[in-house]
Amino acid sequence: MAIEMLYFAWVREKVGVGAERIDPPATVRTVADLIAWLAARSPGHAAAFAEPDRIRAAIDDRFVGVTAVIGDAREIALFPPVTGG
Amino acid sequence: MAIEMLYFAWVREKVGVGAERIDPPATVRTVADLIAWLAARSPGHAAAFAEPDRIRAAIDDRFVGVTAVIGDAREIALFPPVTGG
Amino acid sequence: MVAVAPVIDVRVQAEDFDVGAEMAGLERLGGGAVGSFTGIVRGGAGLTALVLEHHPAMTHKALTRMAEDACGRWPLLGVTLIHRYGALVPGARIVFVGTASAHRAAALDATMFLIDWLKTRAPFWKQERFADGRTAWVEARSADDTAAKRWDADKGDVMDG
Amino acid sequence: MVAVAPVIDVRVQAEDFDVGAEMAGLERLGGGAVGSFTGIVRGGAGLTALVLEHHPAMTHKALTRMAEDACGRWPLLGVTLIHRYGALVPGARIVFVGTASAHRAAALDATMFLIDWLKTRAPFWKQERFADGRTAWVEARSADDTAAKRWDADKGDVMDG
Repeated sequence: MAIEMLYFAWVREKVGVGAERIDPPATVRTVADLIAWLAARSPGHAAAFAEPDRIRAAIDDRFVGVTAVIGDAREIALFPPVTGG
Repeated sequence: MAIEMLYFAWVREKVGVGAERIDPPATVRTVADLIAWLAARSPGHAAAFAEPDRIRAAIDDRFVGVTAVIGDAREIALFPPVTGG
Repeated sequence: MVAVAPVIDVRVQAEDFDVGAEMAGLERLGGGAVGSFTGIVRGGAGLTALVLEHHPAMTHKALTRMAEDACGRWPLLGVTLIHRYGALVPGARIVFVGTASAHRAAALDATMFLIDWLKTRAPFWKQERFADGRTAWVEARSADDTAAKRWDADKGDVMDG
Repeated sequence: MVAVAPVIDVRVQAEDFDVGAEMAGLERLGGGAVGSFTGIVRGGAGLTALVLEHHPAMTHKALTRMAEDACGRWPLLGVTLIHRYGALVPGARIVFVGTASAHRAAALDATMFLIDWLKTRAPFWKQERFADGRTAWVEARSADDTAAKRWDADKGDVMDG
């Protein structure tokens, strides 16, 4: 099932787009799996996801850990640790 | 030596004036002595100083404890615990 | 006296806001105690702008949840959270946290809690732009995580953003 | 960068003040973090006014000492303390504490410290006036003393007012 990916801050800059639609295989179960799978899509993706420890995620507008199962997520956002306030 | 007394809040109301000049005898050494001495001046003073534990003091615009020595104070204020803010 | 639900006002916006008007709204809630925090872009080192990016679909919800969480922890009559995005020059306001309560400690503790959480749990990212053309993404600070974790004692289900 | 003495602004006055203008002054000090507390007269129980009496010769000095003490405890760029006296109706502002710092915790902790100390160490007394003509002096609260004593750890020479 297609997932809408959103990228923010330097993740967005390195990937080169702020959003894209993807359709990962069933073997991609968790956010960590997804990050590893995305890293193989392009040199930009590889640069963005070279250090998975620096990536945070939200599924359908809720923060999740990288062990979270993607399930039937419609939208997943990947980004650096937040720096608001 | 004459001392300018200042009274505030219900101490002022019970004494009946906000300020008065007094000339206590040399036996009045501390603020506690002064409170006891003042209590004998009038029924209003007696009412104001009936409960010395409820009286706070400042000498020459500085808060002091009741054991403070009056020394050459020019102005002494007596009042209830403060309730500002 | 009837218990009234706290007034939660969350805004995510590009434009500036009027601190006096925000404070006046909180004062009118009648609690007697209003606390606030305002964050402003600090200049220096050739900084020309701080550019704030955010996750638009998520931001308002995340801030509303924070405000609701604060209302669950302290007896608040109102919470106002305003966070700007876009390019902000030195001296510009970034964020406003305002709280109203009948208790001064509740108002100020909730203000501290909310700004700590905004720093670590609101989906915003800051990029610095300098006079020489350089840009740099602001790194998350471990001190901010430490500050935010103070509030976690009774919560097991929160995640760092 | 040169270290600058903190800007201390203390006012004891009958008239109201403009919270937005006070905050703007603190924002302009450039620290990036501004904290505030505003105390407002709470209505109810037939209260028509709160009358604040003070020790005029002493008040400004006492508040200035508090502001200086806060500047010794936290890295502040500015402190604004405004305390009104006279008859204040429900909804009226009584007191404003504003702080500016480069550190949000310093700004908010100093704000809490100052309001705790204003409650227990500033020479003000509040009398309540009610619709039925009754008046009552507000009693000092032991909770306020307890709150203020939190800040005493490193100070042996202070007195409760």
